[in-house]
Amino acid sequence: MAEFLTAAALFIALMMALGMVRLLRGPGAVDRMMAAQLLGTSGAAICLLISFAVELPALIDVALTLALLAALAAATMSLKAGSAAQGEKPAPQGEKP
Amino acid sequence: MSLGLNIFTVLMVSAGAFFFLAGTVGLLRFPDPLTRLHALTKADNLGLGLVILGLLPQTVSLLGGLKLVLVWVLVQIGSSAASQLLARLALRRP
Amino acid sequence: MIDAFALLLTILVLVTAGWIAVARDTRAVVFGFIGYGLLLSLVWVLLSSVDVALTEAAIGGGATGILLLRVAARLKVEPHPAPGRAMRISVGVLCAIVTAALAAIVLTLPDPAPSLAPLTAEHLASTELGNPVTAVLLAYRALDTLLEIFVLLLALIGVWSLGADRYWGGAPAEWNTGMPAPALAFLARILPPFGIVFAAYLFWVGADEPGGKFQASTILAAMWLLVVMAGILPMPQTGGRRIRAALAIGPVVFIAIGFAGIPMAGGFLAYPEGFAKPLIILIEAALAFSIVAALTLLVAGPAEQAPRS
Amino acid sequence: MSTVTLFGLCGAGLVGIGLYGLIIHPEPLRKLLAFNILGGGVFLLLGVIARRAAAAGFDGDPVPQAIVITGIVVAFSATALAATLLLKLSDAGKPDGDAS
Repeated sequence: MAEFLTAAALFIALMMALGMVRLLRGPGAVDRMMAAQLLGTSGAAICLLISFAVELPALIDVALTLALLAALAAATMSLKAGSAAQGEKPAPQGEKP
Repeated sequence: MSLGLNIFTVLMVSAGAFFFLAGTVGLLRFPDPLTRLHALTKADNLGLGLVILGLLPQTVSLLGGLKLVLVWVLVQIGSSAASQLLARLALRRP
Repeated sequence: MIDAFALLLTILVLVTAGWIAVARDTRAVVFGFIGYGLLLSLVWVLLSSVDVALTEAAIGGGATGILLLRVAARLKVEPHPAPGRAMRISVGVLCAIVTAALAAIVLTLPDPAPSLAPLTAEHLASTELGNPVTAVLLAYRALDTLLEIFVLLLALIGVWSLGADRYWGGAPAEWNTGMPAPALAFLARILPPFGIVFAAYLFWVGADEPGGKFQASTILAAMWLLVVMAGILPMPQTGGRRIRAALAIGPVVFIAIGFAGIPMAGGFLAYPEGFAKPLIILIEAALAFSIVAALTLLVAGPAEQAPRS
Repeated sequence: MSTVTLFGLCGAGLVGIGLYGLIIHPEPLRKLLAFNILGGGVFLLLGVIARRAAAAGFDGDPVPQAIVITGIVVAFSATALAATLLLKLSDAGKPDGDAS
């Protein structure tokens, strides 16, 4: 069983490596952020699989940390720059309640 | 019994790994940010969900099982919100 | 199998780091750095250093990402002339020599490796702790941890002193101007309860299993920043009484217990027999308040609004 | 080659890459990131030393591990201070002076 779980973790890590291509090539910031998001999810899956493969239950906590904080970078990115440096106007389309 | 559970684990983890493959291929091959986002959510939802479902029979403690499910719940919350936010960003600056 | 995994991870980390070092687009590099942090936490997982993996996941995966994305959004990136080829080659050779020297050291490390692990294990019972890393942080090398909280506070004072005089004691600039996106408001209402419970759990198990105050505090700081981002809470006043008290309580309790150790146990930061664990948990709890406040305010930046009275 | 040695070489590589970026980039934010890569490499070397010294039933020598945890937090606080300095530097360079 341990062998299979490690193999699955290795496979997901391979997928993660492919996903890194999107992170490094972009083109847009949104694309890079998406790839980082996938990296976080894959990382959590890998932690869980390794946790069972090497019987180290504390690794589940690492997966929990990654899962909990996964969305924070995207949330930060969604904020308007908050400074004249970016020169970005507020979004023209108003939110309808 | 144990064999049956092991087979379940193998099947579910493999299916989960397949969705990671699908999500990654989509992220690489789809033409624009919004479709890529669609592919990404498959890996987040189904990939991780199936991996966790497959690992559940292997847990030894109740707390461990709860934490596994919690990982999935947190990723669901995070990824749904993040996809929304990223989609808005993708629309604003194409 | 694990070796193949380690090889793949090593290649990924080195490629990402190399890309960060040479890529042209500075804003894009920030995302590479977020990925680098996540990959490093996986490396720590494979090294079976769960305590470090937790810290790296919390700081590299959460706090650093928030900090760098904020900075990159506000920073005016000016095109700089790229250094010439001769410069690049000579610096490259220099760095290759450094790497080669370090690699040689890694390959010739003494075998069997010298270890303080048996010594740590020998005295672990007297601290009543189960997690050797926590024992090192708060009993054997408690002075380092005390100095670390001073470094955090000094860095915070440094950040604050970069603000304008007229804003001293005021709040940092609000991050969210206007209505928050609905998804952000959702996230900021759903996630923090989970974060608080998980942080409390990590803090509690830290005495006996991987976890502890740093990891818990980083998670709480990230949750606080999320709530502030969504506009649910205002940016904290840097001069607020409760903020200042939270910042001070950690070092004050630490030093008080440290000095109490001189008459009670015969040394600064020595714990009297039988009281080690409760005292350590008391110190950790007080430090947690200070670390949460310090990390949050470090990311929030200097005061940029006039103080509300 | 064992996993541990491999990660040791990885740490050595990271130190070199970080050093290169630190020297070669004129842009301050890039220098900051490169410095963090260098730091990550040093931490990894410490982690390898800790892992090699696994004994007494522990997965690694807890002393270097504790040092790395302290180091990560200190590196983060230094990064935050440096990042704030960069912002001030960039704001000061603006034509309209003291903005935001």
